[in-house]
Amino acid sequence: MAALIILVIAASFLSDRFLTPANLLNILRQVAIVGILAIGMTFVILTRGIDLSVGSILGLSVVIYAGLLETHSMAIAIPLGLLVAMAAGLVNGLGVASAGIPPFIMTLGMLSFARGLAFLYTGGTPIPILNEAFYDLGNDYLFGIPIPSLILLAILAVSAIILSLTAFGRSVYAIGSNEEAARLSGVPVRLYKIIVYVIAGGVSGLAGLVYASQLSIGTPIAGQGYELDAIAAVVVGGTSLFGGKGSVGGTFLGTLIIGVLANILNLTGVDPYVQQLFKGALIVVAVYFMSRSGRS
Amino acid sequence: MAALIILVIAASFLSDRFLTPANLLNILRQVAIVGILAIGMTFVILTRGIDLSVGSILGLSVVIYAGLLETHSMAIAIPLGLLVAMAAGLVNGLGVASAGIPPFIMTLGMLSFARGLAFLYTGGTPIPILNEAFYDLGNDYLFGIPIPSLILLAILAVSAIILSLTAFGRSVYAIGSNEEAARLSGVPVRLYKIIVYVIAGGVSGLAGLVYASQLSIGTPIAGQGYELDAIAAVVVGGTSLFGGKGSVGGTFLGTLIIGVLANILNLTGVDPYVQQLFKGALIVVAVYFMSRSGRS
Amino acid sequence: MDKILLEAVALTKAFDGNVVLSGVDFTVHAGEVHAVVGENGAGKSTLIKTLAGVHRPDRGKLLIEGVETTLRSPRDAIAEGVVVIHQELSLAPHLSAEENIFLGHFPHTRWGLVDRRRIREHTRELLKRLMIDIDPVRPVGELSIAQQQMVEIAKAISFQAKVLILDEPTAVLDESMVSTLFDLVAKLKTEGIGIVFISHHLEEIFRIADTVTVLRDGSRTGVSKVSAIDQDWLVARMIGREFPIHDVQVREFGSPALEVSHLGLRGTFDDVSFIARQGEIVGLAGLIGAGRTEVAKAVAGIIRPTSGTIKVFGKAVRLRSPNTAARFGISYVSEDRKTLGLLPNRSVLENATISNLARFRKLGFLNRSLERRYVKGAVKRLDVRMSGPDAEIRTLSGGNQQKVLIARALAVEPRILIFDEPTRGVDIGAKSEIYSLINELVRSGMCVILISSEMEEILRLADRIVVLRRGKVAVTLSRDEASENTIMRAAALAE
Amino acid sequence: EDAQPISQKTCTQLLADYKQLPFTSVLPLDEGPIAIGGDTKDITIGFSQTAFNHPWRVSMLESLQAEACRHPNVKLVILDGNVDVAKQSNDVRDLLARGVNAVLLSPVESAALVPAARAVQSAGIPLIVMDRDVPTDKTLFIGQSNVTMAEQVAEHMAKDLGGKGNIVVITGLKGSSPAVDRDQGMKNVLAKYPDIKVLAVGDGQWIREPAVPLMEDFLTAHSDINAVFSHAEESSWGAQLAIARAKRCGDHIRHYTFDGSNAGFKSVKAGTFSADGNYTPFIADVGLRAALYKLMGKEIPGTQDYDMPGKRLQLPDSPTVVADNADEWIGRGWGNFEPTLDPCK
Ligand SMILES: Nc1ncnc2c1ncn2[C@@H]1O[C@H](COP(=O)(O)OP(=O)(O)OP(=O)(O)O)[C@@H](O)[C@H]1O
Ligand SMILES: Nc1ncnc2c1ncn2[C@@H]1O[C@H](COP(=O)(O)OP(=O)(O)OP(=O)(O)O)[C@@H](O)[C@H]1O
Ligand SMILES: [Mg+2]
Ligand SMILES: [Mg+2]
Repeated sequence: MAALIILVIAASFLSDRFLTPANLLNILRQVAIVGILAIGMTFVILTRGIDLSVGSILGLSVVIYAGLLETHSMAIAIPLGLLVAMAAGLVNGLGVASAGIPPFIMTLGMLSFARGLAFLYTGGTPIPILNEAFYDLGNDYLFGIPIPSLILLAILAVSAIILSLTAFGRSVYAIGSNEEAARLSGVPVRLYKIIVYVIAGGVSGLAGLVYASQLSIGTPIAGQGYELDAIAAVVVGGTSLFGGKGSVGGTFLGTLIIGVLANILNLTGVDPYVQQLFKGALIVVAVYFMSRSGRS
Repeated sequence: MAALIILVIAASFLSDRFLTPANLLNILRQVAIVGILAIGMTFVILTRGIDLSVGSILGLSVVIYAGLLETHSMAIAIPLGLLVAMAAGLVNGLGVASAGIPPFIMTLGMLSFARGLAFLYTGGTPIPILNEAFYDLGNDYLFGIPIPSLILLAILAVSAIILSLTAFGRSVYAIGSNEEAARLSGVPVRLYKIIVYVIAGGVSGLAGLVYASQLSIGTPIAGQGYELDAIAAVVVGGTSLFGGKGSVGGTFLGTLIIGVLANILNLTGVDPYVQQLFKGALIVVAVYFMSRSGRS
Repeated sequence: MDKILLEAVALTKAFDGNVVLSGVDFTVHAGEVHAVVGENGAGKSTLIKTLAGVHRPDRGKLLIEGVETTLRSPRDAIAEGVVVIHQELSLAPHLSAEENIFLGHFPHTRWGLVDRRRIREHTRELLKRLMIDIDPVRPVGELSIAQQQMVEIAKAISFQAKVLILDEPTAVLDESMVSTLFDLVAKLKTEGIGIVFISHHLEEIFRIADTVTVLRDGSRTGVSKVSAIDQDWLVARMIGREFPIHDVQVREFGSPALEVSHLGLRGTFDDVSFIARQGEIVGLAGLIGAGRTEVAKAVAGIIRPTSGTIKVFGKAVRLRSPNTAARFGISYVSEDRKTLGLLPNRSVLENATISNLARFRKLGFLNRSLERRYVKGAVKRLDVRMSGPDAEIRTLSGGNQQKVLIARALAVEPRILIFDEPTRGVDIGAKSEIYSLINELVRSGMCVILISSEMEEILRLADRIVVLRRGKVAVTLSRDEASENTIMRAAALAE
Repeated sequence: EDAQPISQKTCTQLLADYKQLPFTSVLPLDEGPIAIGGDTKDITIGFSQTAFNHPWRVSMLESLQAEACRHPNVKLVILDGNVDVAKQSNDVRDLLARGVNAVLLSPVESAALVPAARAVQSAGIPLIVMDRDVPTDKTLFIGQSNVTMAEQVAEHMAKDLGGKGNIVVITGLKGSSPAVDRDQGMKNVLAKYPDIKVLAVGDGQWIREPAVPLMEDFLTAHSDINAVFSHAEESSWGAQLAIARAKRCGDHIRHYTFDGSNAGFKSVKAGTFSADGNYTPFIADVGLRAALYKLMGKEIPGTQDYDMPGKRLQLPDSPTVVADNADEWIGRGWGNFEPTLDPCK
């Protein structure tokens, strides 16, 4: 939190355009996609797993929305796209929890597999989305807030409740903290791990929904490399890659920190190559100060 | 091992060109770069760390070799390139071991930073390498074996010796198995962790050497995304991401498995989109069978 | 009282061809405390784990209240009312005490959410009943081992078990906590719960058990009403041979090896001073939480004290790390085997030699045969039971793991050796081996600091006893002054 | 004198090369400050580029920076889209937040920048789209067609092969629109030549490294390859490396490629490549001038309606570079680096 505040103060000195309502809403919209992915990722990482396939599942859902919208209504396209995303997550979950394949490998396989499916489905050519209502979903405002940001906030709220107030949520922490202990306590570890990957998949499908509606296109390369961005947001947000510790609130903060960094670097017009240098250095510095302030 | 053998047998049925000496040497050369990176990565992962910056450090070293070779001899360019790579590793090590930044974040920062440096150094334009001797280094044969493959094998041998026969190597395992216990046993944990990242950096520089000499070009995008390939090779090779267990021999096997997979998919002329599907599925299957055979 | 709750018939279990249980019969009646005893590695924990759905037996059957049952997971066992406190602490370290207690059976509100208020109330009740004073929302990873054990006990009770199995619960508890536990067990008994109890403290068996089963090398070598037998009967069936009781001979002490003066660490201990000489055993006594471990850690270079000085062989030193401490000849065997001791997925050999790899080098490279020779010697001396030096240490039984860690400390050839609860979880045979080892070490001039919650151990071994109370030295007693009474009084008395 | 971002060139250096740019006569504009309604206050132009990870993209930027150097009150803000449509979409909005006077956009993906483009339009400032189009309203689109260019290159190939033979294809980054278009162009032509067989297709990702193992494996699998149709010069050089290593220089495999760099033209002249699709990056100066015209309220001549919303400015087609015209084009391509050693020579 302290890190974010310092960043915001620094940013508002660097550019007088930063602290305008329009720009802040901009940031909130800009972080929506990765922010949503990062929330799903948080569930997985809390169980001591990892999901490298979120970007690919996003891509797969994106082309499915686009493909179905060519001939069907949103009421058909959205549920089906989400279903496919959850199915991909289910396969991940079965591989990890039932077949005992390390999460890194299982989801790396899915990264490749889901991306391949997306390419096959489209034949490599992006499918434009001409549905206006769908376009509005990604680009309109509700109560003055961009809809994608509202989707992000809704997912955040639901996830926070699940993680802190349900038996499933608490068990997720227990599994990541000490899987054996959780099993010995009678927690249905296998089932819960499967559910966690289904959540990550489903949430990726929701991120895909934002992506497809925001950009009005079903491109099979959508979301390439987002897995690292999502993991970064989770870790910057204070969740341990070794499980059991963290929160979606932290992940949201992490997402904002990274989003504000990108925004301010753009606003000040730094040389893009130098931006890359800064970005690397600033993430490290932000985390350093976060861990400092967390300690005291 | 079993997985590799099954794969090789399957491959030789799928293509009669597979089991030719020329093709096998091809594979051995093709896997050299990622294989070398993966060995450095193994050290880091054994300590329960991760190094996402290996691809970027490779890229940085590549442009430095190329830049220096414009005006200097190999005897200057190679040591300086390696030095820069090791320096980047040192920064990683200090960040992780001394400043206590999580390895994922520290090396993610370096991923961005080193890549930015590479772009700045070249101004985004690749530097062609016209040095004939340097070209030969990447493309010639010694005792009938491609030099890059020999470099890989040499690094493999040295690493295997370090890990199994030196106090440092033994301590690397101990740190990954239980860092606190290792510290209490008098292992200089901080120093050794720093060394591990310096090794990963230096080895990335060697991989960069192979890259630059093989392709005769210093492009700042060299090695983008290789970190995931390297980690995949390590994990397919049976090293645990949670540290303390694994070997560079396993990593070499993992590298070969992935290399043979890519080779046979190319040889049989599968559609690239379908290749991606297969690749995803096959990695999972290979690891599944490996863990099975390991158990019994 | 006569109702059979749980019956195991001819259980057999092997790991990688090693038979660990062979044809063991075992019965638990309602309202009975059934003790299981045996040497380290005899198969006690394995028996428990097959009763709890952790391991599937290779052969044999399990009847619960007369019905043959297959337990596929601990979850199944819990559903059948079989609840276990395992020997290895099984808590989620990042979760709070209250969440650990209710993990696996959270109470729900009308809305299907976790009922935090009920959890809070129940936890408070349980903790009060067990007389433990901890913050129920603090992550249990931050609690001391003893406190964690008490949380485990609270958790087990919260399950409303029919059969409650306790695998060495008293190993990490002090006298008063043991009494609390036994009172509780007595009460559960009257409620008709069947209790299985494992301990290496044979006097405890006679204190609370009704029946006892003896295991040796995976076979049952005896079962009897406790009232019908004595300690010799048990020992004979456990070990099958006599073992000597080593009493300490009077020795000459050399020059001061360790001089601790006015040592303090803010909030933990304060103004701690004592001297330990060559050839001397200094005991640190006190209740759990008195700060003994912290003092030891400060002397071992693991934590840095905020005030005071440490002299080693007359020289004032600053111990910045365990490594520096080792260089001054100080070695430490931690009480916290799991988090500070074991390299869990490495072999016995690597665990034993990691503390002094320099010793096992030849021409700059590690030499396996040197290592093997050392490990072989230590294994023999400490009587470690295992399949071989290349076995992963986590497959060893708890007591045998402890012995390997002692071998590790000895590999440094220390001049000052700090033992923190060295015989925790160790069987009586091995305990006597460790005592004789300690004797041997001090006779050769080593200085030993011994922390133990076992009164008998301290009294028998220590030449001088420093009693800590709430981080301060309450009193220092000579061998002649020390008795259970004087120590307890100093340790527990309110100032 | 300060170096410009990315290119690291000073205005003096950039202006020295200005005369070499191919389209300076399109929408001509005198040197000197730009006056809008008699006022010469600073004008900020935002440029959202696909990415700066390829020298082609850097050369495009140089043509822009050179034009900007001619007008002291024109300032540039340059953003790097990192080959990610979502990031680029965000970048465009950041440019708007920054209050630029006009947006130049070279999209990662044609259709995906529609919402961002609409946001520019509704901010009421000029939007000039370059290289890849956006299917929504805009001030102007300036670009070349990858489809027709690929058709030209493929025709050369078909002619050289006598309408008969075996080829392998190394594409640009799978799914990216130039790769899709170049593939389409090739397929359009090959439909007319049933005796030209595509033996294998692989993803060269525009660069050299992945092309090498691909080509090695293709050579292992097929002993009768007549030509490599590659979407990028870098990949073609990589393929040539693989051919040399496999000791198959004697097969005289031909290379058909794209990019239009000076190094590529030199390789055509040297006979390494048989044809190079002349895809010039030097169009951003035209884009900037178009934006300035618009801001000054000047009519943009030569624009036409086309099958997309908005107007198009058709640039003269650059001919495919083959051995006959290589000399004429060396020096007029982009990039000033040397071609790689041809290991077959
Ligand atoms: N998972 C396992 N894999 C292999 N061997 C095992 C495993 N678990 C236990 N063993 C072996 O089984 C034997 C019995 O172990 P067990 O833990 O049951 O002993 P125990 O009687 O509880 O001893 P202790 O008093 O030390 O706790 C030991 O030799 C141990 O090494
Ligand atoms: N990791 C920790 N974090 C916070 N507090 C701790 C930690 N470990 C121990 N404590 C607290 O410090 C105090 C001293 O504990 P310590 O373990 O030194 O006691 P002790 O006298 O050695 O008892 P024993 O060794 O028998 O458990 C206790 O109140 C304990 O709760
Ligand atoms: Mg046991
Ligand atoms: Mg203690």
